[in-house]
Amino acid sequence: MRMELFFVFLIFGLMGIVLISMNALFGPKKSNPAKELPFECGNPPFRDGIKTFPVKFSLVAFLFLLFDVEAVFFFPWALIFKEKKGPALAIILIYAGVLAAGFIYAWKKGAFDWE
Amino acid sequence: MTSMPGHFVTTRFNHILGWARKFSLFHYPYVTACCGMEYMSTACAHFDIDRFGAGMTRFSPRQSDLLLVVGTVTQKLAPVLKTVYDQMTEPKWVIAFGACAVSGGIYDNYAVVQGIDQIIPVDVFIPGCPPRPEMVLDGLLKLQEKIQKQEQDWRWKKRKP
Amino acid sequence: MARLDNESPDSLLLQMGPSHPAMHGTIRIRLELDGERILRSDVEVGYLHRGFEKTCENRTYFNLLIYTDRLNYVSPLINNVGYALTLEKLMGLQVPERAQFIRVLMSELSRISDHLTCLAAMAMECGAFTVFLYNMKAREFIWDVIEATTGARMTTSYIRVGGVRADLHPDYPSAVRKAVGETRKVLKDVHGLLDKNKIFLDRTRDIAVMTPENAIAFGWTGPCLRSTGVAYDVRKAFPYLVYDRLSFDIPVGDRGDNFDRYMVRMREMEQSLRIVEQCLGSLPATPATRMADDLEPAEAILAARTKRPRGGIRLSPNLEGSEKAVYRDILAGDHRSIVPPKEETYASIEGLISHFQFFMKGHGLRPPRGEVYSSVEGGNGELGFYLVSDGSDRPYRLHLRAPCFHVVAALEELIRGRLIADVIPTFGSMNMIGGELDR
Amino acid sequence: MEEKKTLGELRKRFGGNILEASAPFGDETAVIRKDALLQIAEFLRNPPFAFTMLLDLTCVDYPGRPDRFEMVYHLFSLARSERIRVKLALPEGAAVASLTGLWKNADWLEREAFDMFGVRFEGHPDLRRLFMDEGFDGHPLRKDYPLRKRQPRIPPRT
Repeated sequence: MRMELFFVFLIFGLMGIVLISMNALFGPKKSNPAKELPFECGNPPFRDGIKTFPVKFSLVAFLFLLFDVEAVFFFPWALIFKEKKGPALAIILIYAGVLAAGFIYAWKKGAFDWE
Repeated sequence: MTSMPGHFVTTRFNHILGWARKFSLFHYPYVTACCGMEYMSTACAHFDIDRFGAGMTRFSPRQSDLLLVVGTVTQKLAPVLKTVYDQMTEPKWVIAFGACAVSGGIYDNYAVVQGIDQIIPVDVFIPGCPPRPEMVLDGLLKLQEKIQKQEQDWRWKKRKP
Repeated sequence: MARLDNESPDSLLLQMGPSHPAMHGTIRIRLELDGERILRSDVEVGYLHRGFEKTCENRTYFNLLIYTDRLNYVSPLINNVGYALTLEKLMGLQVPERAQFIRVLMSELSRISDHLTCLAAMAMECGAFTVFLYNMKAREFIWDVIEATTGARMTTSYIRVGGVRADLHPDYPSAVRKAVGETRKVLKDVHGLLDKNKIFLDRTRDIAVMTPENAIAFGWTGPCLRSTGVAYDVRKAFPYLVYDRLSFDIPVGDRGDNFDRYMVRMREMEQSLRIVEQCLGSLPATPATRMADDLEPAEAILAARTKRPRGGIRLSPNLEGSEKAVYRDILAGDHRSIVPPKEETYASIEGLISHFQFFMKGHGLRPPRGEVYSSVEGGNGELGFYLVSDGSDRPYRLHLRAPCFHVVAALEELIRGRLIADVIPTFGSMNMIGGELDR
Repeated sequence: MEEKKTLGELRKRFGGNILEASAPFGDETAVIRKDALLQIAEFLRNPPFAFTMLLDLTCVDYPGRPDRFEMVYHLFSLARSERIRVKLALPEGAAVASLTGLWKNADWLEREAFDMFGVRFEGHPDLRRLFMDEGFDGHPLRKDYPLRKRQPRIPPRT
């Protein structure tokens, strides 16, 4: 079981590296004044960059980070679930329950709608 | 193939690079006018531009190789087209799609740029007002032939003195 | 620019520029944003101003026809009908029965392809790419019928002053029925995909609501006005061609939001399909189109040099051939207002003279002096042509009343206070066509 | 004859300001004096005639005439499904009253007339070019503007 896993990660890793490096190696680099400007649908940039960001955007970012990292922990759990049937299920239920409570709290607090 | 003396590897490598680039064209549909309707037919299921590897539509010049200028470019739109072309990443190609993009078409007046090659270098011209989807695909094939035959450019290439 | 000069310091300025997937390539909206909410916007048009009205003042009435195709290039045949009706109103021409039915048949097919394209773009911009592919498939079938009849898929110039350029091809009923059947299937699928689709409903229901009074104040006409509940349709208010003999009803929305604009267009397509089927049934028959089977064109010209050729001229059965038999049924008017059929041009000297004279400078189509306004129900609303003629063979002034010009004029008011994401379905449901808006 | 009523009523109500009232090719037309525009537009829009929609506003250039421009307004009454055309002569350089107070689409229509003909509108909130870009000089739809006089915004590619 261990060896296939190692080969899988090896191949994917190599593929990733090769593709990125080919792009970096063979992509010609020609810069011109317009390339440095931000792409604003073809118009000259309206104002020098964005000065202030409303705080609502950061709230959305935190919530996404929170629940995305939560989802990451399901993968290793799924690998070991076959051997440890009973207790693994209990652990994951507690884990998901706590986070679900957080989710409902955020929802009721109105963190998800934009107003 | 442009055979450079003593560079066997580069001509072979040049061929491979040309082959890779010609079948993976990400096009930026710069659609303005009536030819856009014919572009829709070309891109959709009936005539399917994706059969030639050019189906991937990217709406940002940073991620596209082929600028497909579809329809009339007016004087007011010319600087926008120039900026979008400049902001495209190398290697880049341009197709002038339709009589208005090729030569101003039936609009020879104060408002229309008489052919986009007055603003940006163009690789393939597709005539027709609007061109039939088959003509568009033929234009794409001509561009692919051109990419295959042209001398490729890459970063660490030994520039000729 | 003036509208957005004194913006508040902490607001974000965003440009939805001309080269943007959802802006149909020809509109720039500068948004002043507080986070996602739009405080103010400045809609800038004119990126596809191709000088239609100035160019028309330098073209003869006959050559002008190709420019009318490129106005609302999604339903070109309706522009042709509008222009032809304006000139016929000025010249007092009476179009034969069969030509009127063909005109109605063609403009309804063109209206269906207009709504299909508009809804395809609107749905795709809201994320429903399948609807885009389905609608494009249905539109291909309709364009096949239009191409078989007129020779071109989109820019047809098929409808001439006095009638239509050519008769319908022999097996048009089966082609039209196939197109109608395919479109019905696609409409059923799209209804299933979008009508109760939670995402589509959240994006379009009760967003950009337009009250009937406000819509009238903005001069809205067509599907957008009908979506607010006002049942105004030029085909019913000022019946032209044979619309008074056909039975169809006018779908009307109730809330005037994006979803109603979508639903009115879907219902209108079903009505147009009904009209097409009625037209199929009641087209007046023409004498069997007999293929002239005597002289090759070259021989006819040689023979005509010595003496008048006996038999008819054999010409290919497409647009040019075997016309004389049906000419009276599809074109009206004397030699001053229409081009003579090909057989007469080849065989008789009078035909040759009138053909040559029609295209000579200062001779061809010369309506009387005067000014006239006439309008048809275009894909987006009342498509009006205001024509001032000074008796010469070129219009003195030709102004187009573009329906989507007035609809887009209300965009700034509709999106004020909404989120950025609402701009896309609102703009999509307006069906802005650059050629017609900027002329 | 119901059509005649509108023109007849107008003539009775405004007398002097209505220079001419006729119906060429079936389109009711009333030529009015420039200063009476706002009154007549207001009168036509209100209930008895209910021309609630401004169908179209355009301008025609007659270089030969003393009053060079001729403003043409098409009004439409939804309730009575009737159209009327109101015309007024306008010397060059003079300004005409803006109808943005009565109809909202007059805003863009007048900006287009200003852009294409150079006609000024008093009381228009934001009179600037609609189609051509700001740097364009001259008004293209005037008869004396050459058809092919292009003013490119970026230099052609060498």
